[in-house]
Amino acid sequence: MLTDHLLSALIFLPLVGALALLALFPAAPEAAAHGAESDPHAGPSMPGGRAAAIRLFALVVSLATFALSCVLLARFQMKAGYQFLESADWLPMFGAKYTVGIDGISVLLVALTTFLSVLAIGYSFTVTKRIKEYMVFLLILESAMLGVFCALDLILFYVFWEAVLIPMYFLIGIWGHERRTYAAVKFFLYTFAGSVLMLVGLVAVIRLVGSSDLSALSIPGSELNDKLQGFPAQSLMWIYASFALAFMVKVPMFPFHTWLPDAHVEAPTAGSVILAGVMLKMGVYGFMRICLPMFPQQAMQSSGLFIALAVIGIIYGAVVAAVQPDMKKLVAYSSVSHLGYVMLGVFSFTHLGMMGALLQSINHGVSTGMLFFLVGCLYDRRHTREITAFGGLKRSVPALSFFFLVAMLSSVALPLTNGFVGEFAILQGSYLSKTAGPVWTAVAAVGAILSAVYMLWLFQRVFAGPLSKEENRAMPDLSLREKLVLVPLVVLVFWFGVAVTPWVRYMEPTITAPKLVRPKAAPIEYIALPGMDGVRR
Amino acid sequence: MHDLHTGQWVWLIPVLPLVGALLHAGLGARVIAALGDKRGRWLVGAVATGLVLASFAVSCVVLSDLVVNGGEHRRALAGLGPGGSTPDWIRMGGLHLRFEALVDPLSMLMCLIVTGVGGLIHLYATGYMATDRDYPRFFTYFNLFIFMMLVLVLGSSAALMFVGWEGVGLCSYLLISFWFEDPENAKAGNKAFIVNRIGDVGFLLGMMTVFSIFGTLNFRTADGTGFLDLAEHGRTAAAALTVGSATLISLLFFVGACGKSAQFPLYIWLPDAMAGPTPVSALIHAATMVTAGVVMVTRLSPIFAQAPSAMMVVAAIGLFTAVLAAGVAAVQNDIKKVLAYSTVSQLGYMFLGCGVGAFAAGMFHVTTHAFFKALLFLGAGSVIHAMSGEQDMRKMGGLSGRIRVTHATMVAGWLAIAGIPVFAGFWSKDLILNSALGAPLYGVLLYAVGVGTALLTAFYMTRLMAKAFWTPQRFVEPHGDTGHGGDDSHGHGHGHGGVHESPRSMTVPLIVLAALSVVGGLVGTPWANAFERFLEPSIASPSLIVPHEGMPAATGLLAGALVAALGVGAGLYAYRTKGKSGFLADERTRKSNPLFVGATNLWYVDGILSRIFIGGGGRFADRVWRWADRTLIDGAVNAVAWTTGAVAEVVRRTQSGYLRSYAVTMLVGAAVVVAWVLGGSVRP
Amino acid sequence: MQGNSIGFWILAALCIAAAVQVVANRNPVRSALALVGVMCCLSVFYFAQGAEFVGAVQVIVYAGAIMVLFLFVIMLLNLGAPNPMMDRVGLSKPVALLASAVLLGSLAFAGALKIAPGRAVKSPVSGTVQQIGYALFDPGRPWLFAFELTSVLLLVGVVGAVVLAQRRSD
Amino acid sequence: MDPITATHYIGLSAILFAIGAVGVGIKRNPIVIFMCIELMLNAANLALVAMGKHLGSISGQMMAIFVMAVAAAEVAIGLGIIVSIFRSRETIDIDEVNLLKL
Amino acid sequence: MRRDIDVMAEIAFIYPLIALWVGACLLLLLARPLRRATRPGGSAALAGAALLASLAFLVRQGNEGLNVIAFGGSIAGDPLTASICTILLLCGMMAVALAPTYLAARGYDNPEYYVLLLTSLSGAMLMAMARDLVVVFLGIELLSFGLYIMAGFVREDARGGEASLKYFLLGAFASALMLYGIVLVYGSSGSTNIEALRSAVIKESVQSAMFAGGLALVLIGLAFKAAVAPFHQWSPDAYEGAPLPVTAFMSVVAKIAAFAVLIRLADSLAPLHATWLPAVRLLAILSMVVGNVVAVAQQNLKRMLAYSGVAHAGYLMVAVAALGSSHAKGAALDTQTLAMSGAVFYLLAYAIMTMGAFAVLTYVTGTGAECQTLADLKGLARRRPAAAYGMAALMLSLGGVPPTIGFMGKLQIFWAAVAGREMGLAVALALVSVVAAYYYLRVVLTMCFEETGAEPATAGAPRAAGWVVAISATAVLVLGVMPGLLMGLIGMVR
Repeated sequence: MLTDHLLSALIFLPLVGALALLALFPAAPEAAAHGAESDPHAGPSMPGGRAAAIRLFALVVSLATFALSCVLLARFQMKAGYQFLESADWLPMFGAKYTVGIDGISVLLVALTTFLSVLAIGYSFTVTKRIKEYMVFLLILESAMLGVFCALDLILFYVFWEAVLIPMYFLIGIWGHERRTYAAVKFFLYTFAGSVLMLVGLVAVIRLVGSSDLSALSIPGSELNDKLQGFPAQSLMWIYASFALAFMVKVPMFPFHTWLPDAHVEAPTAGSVILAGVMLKMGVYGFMRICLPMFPQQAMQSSGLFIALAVIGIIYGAVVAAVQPDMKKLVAYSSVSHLGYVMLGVFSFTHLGMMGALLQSINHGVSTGMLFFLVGCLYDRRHTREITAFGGLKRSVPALSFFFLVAMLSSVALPLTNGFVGEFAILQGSYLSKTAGPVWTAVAAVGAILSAVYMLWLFQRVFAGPLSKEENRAMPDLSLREKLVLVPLVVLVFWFGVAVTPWVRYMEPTITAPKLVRPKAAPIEYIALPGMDGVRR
Repeated sequence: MHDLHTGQWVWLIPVLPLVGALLHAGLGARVIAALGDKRGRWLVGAVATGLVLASFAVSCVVLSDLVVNGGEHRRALAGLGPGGSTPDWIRMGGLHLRFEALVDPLSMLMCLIVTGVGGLIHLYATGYMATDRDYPRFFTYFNLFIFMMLVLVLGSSAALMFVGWEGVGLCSYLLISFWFEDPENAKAGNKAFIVNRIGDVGFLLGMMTVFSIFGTLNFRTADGTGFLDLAEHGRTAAAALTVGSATLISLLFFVGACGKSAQFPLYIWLPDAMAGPTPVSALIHAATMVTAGVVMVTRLSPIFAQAPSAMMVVAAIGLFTAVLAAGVAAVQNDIKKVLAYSTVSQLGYMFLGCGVGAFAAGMFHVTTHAFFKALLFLGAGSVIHAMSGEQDMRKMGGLSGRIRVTHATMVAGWLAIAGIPVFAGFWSKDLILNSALGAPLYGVLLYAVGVGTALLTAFYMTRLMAKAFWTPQRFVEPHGDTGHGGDDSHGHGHGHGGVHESPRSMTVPLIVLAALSVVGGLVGTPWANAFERFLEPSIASPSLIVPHEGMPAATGLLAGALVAALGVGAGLYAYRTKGKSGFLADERTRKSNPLFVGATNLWYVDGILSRIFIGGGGRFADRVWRWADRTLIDGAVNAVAWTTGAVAEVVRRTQSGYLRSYAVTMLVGAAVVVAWVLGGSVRP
Repeated sequence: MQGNSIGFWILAALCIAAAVQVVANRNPVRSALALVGVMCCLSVFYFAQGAEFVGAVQVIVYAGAIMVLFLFVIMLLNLGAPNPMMDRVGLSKPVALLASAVLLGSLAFAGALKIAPGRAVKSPVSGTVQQIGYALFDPGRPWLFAFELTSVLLLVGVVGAVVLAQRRSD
Repeated sequence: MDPITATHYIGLSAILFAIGAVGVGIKRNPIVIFMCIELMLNAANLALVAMGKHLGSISGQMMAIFVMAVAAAEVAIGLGIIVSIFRSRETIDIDEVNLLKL
Repeated sequence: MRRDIDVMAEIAFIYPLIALWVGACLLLLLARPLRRATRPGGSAALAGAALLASLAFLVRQGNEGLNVIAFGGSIAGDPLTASICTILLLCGMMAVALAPTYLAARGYDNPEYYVLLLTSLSGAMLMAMARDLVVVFLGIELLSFGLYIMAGFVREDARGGEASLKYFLLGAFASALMLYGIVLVYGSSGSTNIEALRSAVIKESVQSAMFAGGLALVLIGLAFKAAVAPFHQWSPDAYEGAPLPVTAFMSVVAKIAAFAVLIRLADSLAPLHATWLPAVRLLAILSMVVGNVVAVAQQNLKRMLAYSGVAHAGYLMVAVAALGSSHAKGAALDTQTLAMSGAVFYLLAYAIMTMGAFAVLTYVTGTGAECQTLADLKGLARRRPAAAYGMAALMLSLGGVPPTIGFMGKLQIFWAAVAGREMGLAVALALVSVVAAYYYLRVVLTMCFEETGAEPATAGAPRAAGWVVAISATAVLVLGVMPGLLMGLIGMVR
């Protein structure tokens, strides 16, 4: 039973948990009566035991989901093609089915989602405002994100894709910081605007090929995919553009990135972590799952543009990050830069680059997630994110500064941390690729310098220097719970950095699947192994 | 390739210091708390030093094994995993990297230097840092540095070398800003890391180019498919190395070398790096890390050798840096800054050697330099220690009688760097200069400038010695407990008070290094160059490049000795006659002479670069953010929203509430619709 | 036919003039009277076309009952002419005229108002009460159902009037 | 002169209709507006009768009768509303009945 | 054309209508006793019973009702009729449930209200059944008369009177325009029967210009009822002025009925599409843009929902255009079916969403002053979390965000538009829906994000309205995930 419906169980467990949370903890009348918590930092608005029970329940649900994803990882067969497939009739009028399944591209993202969700919920024990709603939204969010990565039907994919926005909108809007309303609306509208046209494109694809079966459409060489390639290139280009726009906004690629700093800054810590750690990867995933296999020629034609934008994003994000006065904003812009690398890898169309992109997606989730947690810890202690409010913290909070150092090193892609593996693979892939090539790679590599500039400067201003401010002097170091949240991330930082091969095995067969090499879509080079054709000399 | 009997021990060489680092990080503070301050610190220091020395011992064993069993090539691969296994690091898409050591003369030589000199400096540091509050943290970083440096020299692939390459950069950063409470130190650390990163990107790109051409990053493998193997036999192998790509690779890697080894224009970080504790300066910024560039160039010599123009660039940059830095060193007043610029200058020499094809000579100079420069730095540290933290030579003088051991050992270092015959520096410097003279085309020019620099070197080192030791005392005798004690000191506050000799833990390393500075060069005399023969398997084969001797060895040595004597003599004379006060030139000369002014201002390189990149970059970034992000992109987004709102307001006004206007609107709408439809139906 | 035709033109002119008066006159009572005039003219047209029942109902119900109701309400409310200074929608007159003209013009120019002559049916229909009755109760035609609907409609009219007239229920 | 055909009647009805439409757009007294609407309905009736005659079908007249019935019911409601408004506001000038807007 | 006349079968076909009319008469007869009854919901219960009876008749007809042609072809049954009538009856029930507490609090819980509601609803159902333009006209009038009066039902409220007057005068004007259109159609073809028109059009025995002009005027009349721009200007004023339960009723019922006729015309008079498609496209775009853009500037929720209704009418016009376009371009039959079922599905979605939204307002209003503005909803999530999140679901659904019924509806319209190759309209719809999301989200934001000094929840929220909220919010989510539950109803539209 479980084995047959493992994925469905995984996807919907958090949702069921959320509903159970609603059912088990109905709105307490006394809470409604005196629920006048205008100050988000005020004490709990409900009896402590109840709040603790809610937190614990949510944590248990997320842990159970994580456990399921571990089962998934354990049972995953290291080969190409979709696994754990489930299919059921859903929308007969569109021929759409409820189809879920994962392959090497999605399996790690699924695991990342459940993993970060556990940490996000674990971290959020300090939230006191409307705790039940908070946990419900976090769990719904987890379900929706898992759905995006597992959906193998275009319409189902879109439903999950958009559904993700709703809980995040609430998370930012209710539990965010000062300008949360603006940020929530901007976040929602920006990404929504990006993806509405995708709906038109999606419907157009389904109309053209007569099926919304993504599990077939996303396999180059399949009957459906071939059918799609048979349509006029110009129409395909329009459809491709509608998809690409949606994913670009989500990633976000320059110049569609301006929602990100606002959303990241204003979101509560857990929200920022999920946003950076998982949601941005949805865009990358979209490119890899839909844009590249379904529109190879169009992707190839537009690769110049995308590579240019990716590289601009790398440099631009880093340059702008350097001058941010707000820590979260700095990390947010660094995400723009990092995701630029990821997109460079994707559009290198080389195995190495694409694997690097996928790895870097995970890595970015880990390292930026960690950074956001740490900034959140600082915010919890000082209620400010202004860099100038800190200084010399290495003395007062050594553990925090140690974790920050690790996160920073991972973020600047120091070898033996996870960041290096991904970045190196991406750069090497793009160097080899015919679409990017050495020159773009060289420009992109400058980002490595700039990342050191902004991260080190941040570290210096926050942790070095004299401990002059009184409130910093008395700052408590990390609590046990906070450490428990951060340690798994540190483990991953070094695990990926030192022994990445086991993780690569999950994705390698899928990305290097021979079927991806399509003679018909001649210009696209999915493979560029040394010694084989397609290597750039 | 032969298997070594000790192959399964090689992994211990880097791992022992790593274990030390982890121990200190995890338990150091707790041990000190548990055992009490004195015994705890002793234990931490002993573990740190002991592990490095253990590593040195393993290196010695492995080296002897290599010499005995290494066969003709004296080359072997050994796993770096536990028990000599070879774990995978990255295996994806044709990229296959493993944790594996390339055991050959070059790597083992560096292992010896790193662990040997490193061990001595560790020992020294137990004394120097004895009262620092972050004692365990210091040795965490220090041991970690040794680990990274060993990975750098041992790594069997360019990628693994890069691990060490960036790793030592990290440790350098951490140690420079060790006393982080002073923002200047933190800034210096950042500067070091960032400037190094510039070089690292060159390394990275070079590595990628290598991979794109050879399809592997391994230096050498058992079956001869490493890229150095391929490059050496490139003309017959599948992947041929053209001169163009060899030049590209060489130049990119050389950018990396420039960063790490502080060559023009990336040398600007090194003088600032002196903000770190003196043992750090000795170990990282003199003896080991900064020579990594030379090691790397030597390692890649089969490729460099095929790119004559790149070699020319290496030689030119090296020499230029040597002159430039020597000039600056001659006018510095901070004792550590003098030594820092001296290091930059000496590194330039090493690159000059490499650039003219004398890779072995370059490495020889690396080795001797490690001895005497570490010695000089540690000596300077001892002086600073004696002066309770004072680094300004203008406030020294007359120390020769006060700290005798330090003085005696530093004299050995002085003679070695000045190139006085028999001392270590004499042999290595001469080899380089002689090869430079033999270089085609510009040999004479290179030689002439090189000799001038040697002269300058001898002079400024004499100046240093004179100012610190031999000129009359220029400081007020500190009395009582004036060392800056208290919590917020950097650890300079040793709380002794008064000029005093350093403890045994500090003087022993000085003595050992002094001995090495005296005799260390004898392994590489032109007549019995054991060093060169030993290193031969690790550098480009003679079929690719052979350094030329510009003149007979004896002549060269004589010339070198003369130059050194001249420089030392000039210095001594000047400070005996004019410079009794400690100053050679008067205030006016110092302000008006362009050479003097330029040298004092570091030839303006630092200022210009930081103005462009720090000031200008910051302003630029700020402007970009405000203009592009806020105004342009967000402005466009907001403009859409604003326009919608404005249109909404305008259209909203038509909803006037007046029934007649509604009726008229309907009428107009009806007229338009009817006309539109009829227009459509009338037309066929 | 000739006489008919002259009569038509005269009556049509009268009719239009009265209609213009309905719109143009300031005084609502005069407007109402002008409307009665229009209706009487139309009644004549109905008779002229053989629609006797319709013509009769036009006079009796429309001109008689309904317009009396209008006049009654006008008098009841005793409003008089509105104050021209209070006219708030200045532009509405010309625009309304123009739009109406465009509507009329486009219908006319497109030929939408022109009956195709060839389709005229020779057997004339007359609108006597008898024929109307036959048509009304013919189950094969929609009029019976429409008739029933009209009854519901009138019921709603009655209820509506009652609702509007009654007071609050409490 | 041409013989009078259905087209003439329809043309006349269209003119009356247009006049009524103009009236709806320009009058301020709702009763008069309502009368203008009645004028439009009457115009439609004229066209119906004329068309019915032309087509030889009695349907035109039938429809005209139903239109009259509808108009009667409409008058009951419309005048009721107007009176009701007057009772609560003491005015029925539509330019003053203007609480709801924007 | 004509079948053997089976009068009883024909009458049986209109049992659902008769049930409403009988209910109306009973209400009138029992007015006195009902008014004297202490419980305020008595009339409502009776009206509800009538609606239930009507629904029962409709359901009992089942498939038999799908083939009936009654009363000289003036009305007939088919899946479209059946589904629209069902939707209308459901709306009627919800509207009845909203009324009692609200009206009683204002002293107007009269049986006459329900009489008007029932007859009005019967008019709307007639429009769905109608196969003859005369019946369409009569249906519109029947629908409208009730609405005119209901809008001003609370007579102390000057705004209600104003709404009533404006709605009435403009409505009468629009009916006159439409009537003239019917006249022209009749004149051009000699018939007002849609089937007859269809065959006449196919035989090309109509006068095309007159027919087109007539059709255009009919289109305008229906556009007015459906509040399609630029014939929408009555709707914000009427919605705002009318009592909340009435607003809920008229916003939904009039639109559904008008679109039922529009869909039928678009489907039946296919060959003429080339002539009126441009106008439909024009109205669709105008309506989408005007509705969504002006809604942005609204602070009053009733007005905002009115403009949103204009926008949704625009979306539905897209479906109509797609239907026409797929006919005109000779697309496969299934695309026409899709367009029709899409439009009907959207009507249902719109009905649930809008009804639900007004129900929330009614619920929050309770017995107090009308909850109309955004400010009234401020911090609702703290006061009444269930209502607030229900409203949030409804708003997101109106905005077309998955997983809600609004999204499924929008998807169907996109589907139809793409199938009908109306790509321009599809893209326009996509773009304006971003604007729409803005103002719907603003409601959510006001309710959930903004905090007020939370006053205790007003006592005595109407339970029936609460049920309507709960049902509609649940339906919005459940049907958004599994629209298949309804597809049995919608899928058979053709």
